[in-house]
Amino acid sequence: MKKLINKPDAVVTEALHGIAAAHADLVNVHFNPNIIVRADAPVQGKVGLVSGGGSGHEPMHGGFVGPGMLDAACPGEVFTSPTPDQMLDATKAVNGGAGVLHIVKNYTGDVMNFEMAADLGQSEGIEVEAVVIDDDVAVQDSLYTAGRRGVGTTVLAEKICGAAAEERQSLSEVAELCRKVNANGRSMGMALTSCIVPAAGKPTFDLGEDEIEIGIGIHGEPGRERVKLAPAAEIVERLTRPILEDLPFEKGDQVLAFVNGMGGTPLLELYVVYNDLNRLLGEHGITITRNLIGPYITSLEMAGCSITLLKLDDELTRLWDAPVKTAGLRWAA
Amino acid sequence: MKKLINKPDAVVTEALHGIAAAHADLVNVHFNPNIIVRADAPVQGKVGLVSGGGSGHEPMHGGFVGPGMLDAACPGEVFTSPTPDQMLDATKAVNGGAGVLHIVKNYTGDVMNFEMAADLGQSEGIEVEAVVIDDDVAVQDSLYTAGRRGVGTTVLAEKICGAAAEERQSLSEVAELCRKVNANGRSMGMALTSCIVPAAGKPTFDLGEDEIEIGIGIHGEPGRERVKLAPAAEIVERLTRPILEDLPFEKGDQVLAFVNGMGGTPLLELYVVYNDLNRLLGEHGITITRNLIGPYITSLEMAGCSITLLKLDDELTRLWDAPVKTAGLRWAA
Amino acid sequence: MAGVAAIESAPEHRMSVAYDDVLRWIRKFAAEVEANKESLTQLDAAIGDGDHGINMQRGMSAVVAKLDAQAGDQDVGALLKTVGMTLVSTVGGAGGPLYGTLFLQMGTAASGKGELSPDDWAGALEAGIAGVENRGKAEPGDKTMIDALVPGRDALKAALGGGATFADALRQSAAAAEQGMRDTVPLVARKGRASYLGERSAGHQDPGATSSHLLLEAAAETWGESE
Amino acid sequence: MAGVAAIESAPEHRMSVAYDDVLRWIRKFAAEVEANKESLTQLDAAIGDGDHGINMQRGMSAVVAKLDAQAGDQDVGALLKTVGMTLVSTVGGAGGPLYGTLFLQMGTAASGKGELSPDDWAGALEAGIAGVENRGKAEPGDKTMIDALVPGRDALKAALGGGATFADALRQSAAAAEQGMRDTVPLVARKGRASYLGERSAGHQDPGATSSHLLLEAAAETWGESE
Ligand SMILES: Nc1ncnc2c1ncn2[C@@H]1O[C@H](COP(=O)(O)OP(=O)(O)O)[C@@H](O)[C@H]1O
Ligand SMILES: Nc1ncnc2c1ncn2[C@@H]1O[C@H](COP(=O)(O)OP(=O)(O)O)[C@@H](O)[C@H]1O
Ligand SMILES: [Mg+2]
Ligand SMILES: [Mg+2]
Ligand SMILES: [Mg+2]
Ligand SMILES: [Mg+2]
Repeated sequence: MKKLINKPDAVVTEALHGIAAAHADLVNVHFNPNIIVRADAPVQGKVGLVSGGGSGHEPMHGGFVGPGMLDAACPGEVFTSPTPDQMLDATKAVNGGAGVLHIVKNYTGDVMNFEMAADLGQSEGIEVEAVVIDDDVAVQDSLYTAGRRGVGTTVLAEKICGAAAEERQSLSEVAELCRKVNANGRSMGMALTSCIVPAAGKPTFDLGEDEIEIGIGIHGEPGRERVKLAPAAEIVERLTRPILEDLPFEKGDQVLAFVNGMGGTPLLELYVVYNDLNRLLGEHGITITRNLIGPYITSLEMAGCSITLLKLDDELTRLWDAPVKTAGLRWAA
Repeated sequence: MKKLINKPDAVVTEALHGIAAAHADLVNVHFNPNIIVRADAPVQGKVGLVSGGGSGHEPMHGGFVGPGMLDAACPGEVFTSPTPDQMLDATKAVNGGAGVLHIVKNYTGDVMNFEMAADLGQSEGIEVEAVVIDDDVAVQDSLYTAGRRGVGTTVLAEKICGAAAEERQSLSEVAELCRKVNANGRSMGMALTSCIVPAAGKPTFDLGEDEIEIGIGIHGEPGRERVKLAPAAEIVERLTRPILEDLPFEKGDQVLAFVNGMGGTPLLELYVVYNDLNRLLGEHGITITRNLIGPYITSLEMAGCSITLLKLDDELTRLWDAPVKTAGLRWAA
Repeated sequence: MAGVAAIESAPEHRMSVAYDDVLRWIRKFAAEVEANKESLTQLDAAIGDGDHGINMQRGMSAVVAKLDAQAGDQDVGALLKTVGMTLVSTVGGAGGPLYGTLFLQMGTAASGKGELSPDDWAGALEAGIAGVENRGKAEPGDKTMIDALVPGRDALKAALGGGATFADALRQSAAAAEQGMRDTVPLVARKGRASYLGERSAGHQDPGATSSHLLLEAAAETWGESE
Repeated sequence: MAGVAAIESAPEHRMSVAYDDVLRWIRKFAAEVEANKESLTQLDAAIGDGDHGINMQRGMSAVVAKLDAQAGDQDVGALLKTVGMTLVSTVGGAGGPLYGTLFLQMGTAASGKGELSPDDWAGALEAGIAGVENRGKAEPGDKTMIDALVPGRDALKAALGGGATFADALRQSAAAAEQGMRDTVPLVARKGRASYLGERSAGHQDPGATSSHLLLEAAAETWGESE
């Protein structure tokens, strides 16, 4: 294992110290339990947005704390859901009297820990709602599974709901909006190489020199199928077709196209992917009106990408365009 | 070779089509010769800023074209300097009557091609100045070498000079500023793994499972020494000490610290590095007053990082803070 | 790691477990988790995200550190709750809330008790498992820790009901958990991260069932040893 | 790839090279670059950035495409300038301006000529090399293409001055370039990307010197063949 770290089990703590030192203008980092909180939290009268999950997906979620996006993030150990005490502390820290929304990625661990935290928060008199993001079409959605994983749409939901909260929309409105984003977003990812969890010290999975994994999860969970390496255009097709069919996306739709790097893939290649995606959607009569290209929801050093499409309307577009000021996403009006 | 590409020799062109489709609000992409030009170029009365170099370092330089930074970028083939006709076209496209500054990284190829382009530009009546960035302390600076390579300081120079040009500083002022940034910036990089040039199809160099290369170049050029994998804190020390001694940076200095990812290193690790750097500089009485952390001048999928320190004064700080709106760097006042 | 020098009471047939016995069981489980960290993680890498061993080890070493630091008040229920709280706040993932709930509910069932009779133990285990079922909504056959715990519980109760000694009952409980653990191999996961794999989850042993077997086996080894 | 079916003039001692001969030399060089693309790239990977073969191949295949597309006007100077311009705008890196300048300056020296005498060839080569020296500021011993070109030029002039046939002079020129190329192995680079390596550049053959040897060898093989 080759990594720029000191001790495998100190990675998260040391990175949090780095974040604290680097972004003191945007966030405060609390330790034990670990949370990253917007510097001016709690913002009175604003719904507080809390998300969190295992570390190793940076900039998500800690890099999305700041005006226009999250109020707090709870970083777990690498690829491991954070614990209820973190979420409870975050909830208390960002409660400005308008309630707190938990944006939860659909993994059993995340869901259960956030449930425990919500119970604890409620019992301390804070109004808490939770929305679970489950946008990964690689996974069968069925009563007989834990349902779909939460992936790329999470980033978009955090941005869009952050803007709505900034507009002082109510907790139920922001939660409803979050469900709407989730309902209109679909994703699928693929890996060229495995990631290496520092504490494990070796690749989570093995892929042959000419194999790729289609439908990979952001923790290196195996995907739909393992196939031979193929040209980017073919891979884009394999990822996009299930996404289009699932919602379904239709001719005339306007979408936000999010081409996400898994961590180890050069930006140059993501633009090649974007080019193929743009052409493919054009063939289907779907127009990309907004885009996001880069490593935003990563899986450590995994090489690969994911594609997320979000069907836009005027409301979602307006909220996407609204100003945001975080370490990971930043723009003005 | 596992890459998200279609054909190795079409990578740059396809990525440029992707950039054109994604960032039409910011840039226009011209093909044959390939240039990326600010959408509203030429800006009348403003010094035009042109940079360029081999592709594979994204977001540099194409991702830095836009208000507050570059007016045009010339993307060469992967890791290969662009050609004078690209630079000439770019120079003409951004000439708003106040002259054009070429920001050139110190590589023999880049320098010679930009020289030829400057001659051609002058002969077409455009006032052209060139500043060569050579900030890489890994390389001996001597009359008997091609001098130091241009690396991380390039990004900072493009941002800072872009702000000065936006303020309508004159060509000689912007050029002088660029030399000042270069004079006050020092960098050094390291690699954990090699990059793979698509057209070559295999790693540029081999590193053992427990080896790292200290002083690596951004094209995978071998560095100062090959050593055993070490903890991040030790690597930071090895990169930072030569930087500090070279300028030298001194107790009481305020610096911009730029921890750059080479392309394949997770952001989580860059924050671990930043934490170690912040502590080390603190021990030397040097204060980080601005920072930049992430993959900005990359080397395809190489894992590793580089550290750049830029000694700041009020002028540089003000220009760094000035608004910028590009695909790769973006903030408001 | 067996830890505390507990004076062995060593009855021919053990009729109860005292506070210190429970402590030794917890420490034994921590040692087993430590020893099996790698293999639990490997099992999880095959059908999950490769952290179950790491997570459980982080949690149980925090538990041991906590127990080392605080003097117990001889209340088995309080002890088990402390274990549960510590797991909840250190493990994370699915394992944290599930094992945390298991111990918390066992603690509630054992509240105020200075020692546990065989029936107390069976009752605590039953309460703990009910908590896990309630939290995770898994049923037997879903390829989860439930598949080791439920047979372990049932065998314990059946053995005690049939007049077995406590030590025997514990061994039968551990053996049933082991069988349940092995029986997860062919199952298709329907809960947790492994369920994302669908049919591809078959052919692998569930990591949570494996750690749950270690838990019941630790009880059998710690409390059944002296017969 | 030897290309165009030029009618072989085949004199016992060739006294000049015609336009078509120059064309054949260019095509031969292109073919050699193609055949040696891998090895040139490997040499560059050792002390540079691993693209010299790729760059030269891209450039020379553009040259061939250009020459295929446009009918020549029998002006050797114009032909060489076209080659130079094409290289400048397709190769990039250090190789582009250097090889571009080499051909541009050769073209200027041969301007308006329909064929080249041996002395014309020597003069053109001399002018081209002067252009390379002027552009790159390298001196012999700096471990660059200059280290193949200069001995090649000197041997050519010495042979012609000593009364050798053109074919012999070309062969001696190529042999000297080859020796110069080999002699770059122990050198420490002082120009170009390899100079960043300092002492670590010693022990490797310079890629540019290697492609320059191919260039002069292509001349010897193309023009010396028919004796
Ligand atoms: N809903 C559930 N009910 C009971 N046990 C579950 C459930 N989901 C997962 N598990 C158990 O948790 C184990 C995985 O734990 P762990 O790896 O620590 O968490 P994570 O899946 O979050 O990484 C599985 O092997 C399974 O036994
Ligand atoms: N200043 C120079 N003068 C002459 N030749 C040079 C000079 N710098 C580099 N070269 C030659 O260029 C070769 C490298 O060319 P190439 O790999 O195409 O360019 P780059 O170094 O830009 O990748 C070297 O092997 C060397 O022979
Ligand atoms: Mg996990
Ligand atoms: Mg090059
Ligand atoms: Mg797991
Ligand atoms: Mg090269």
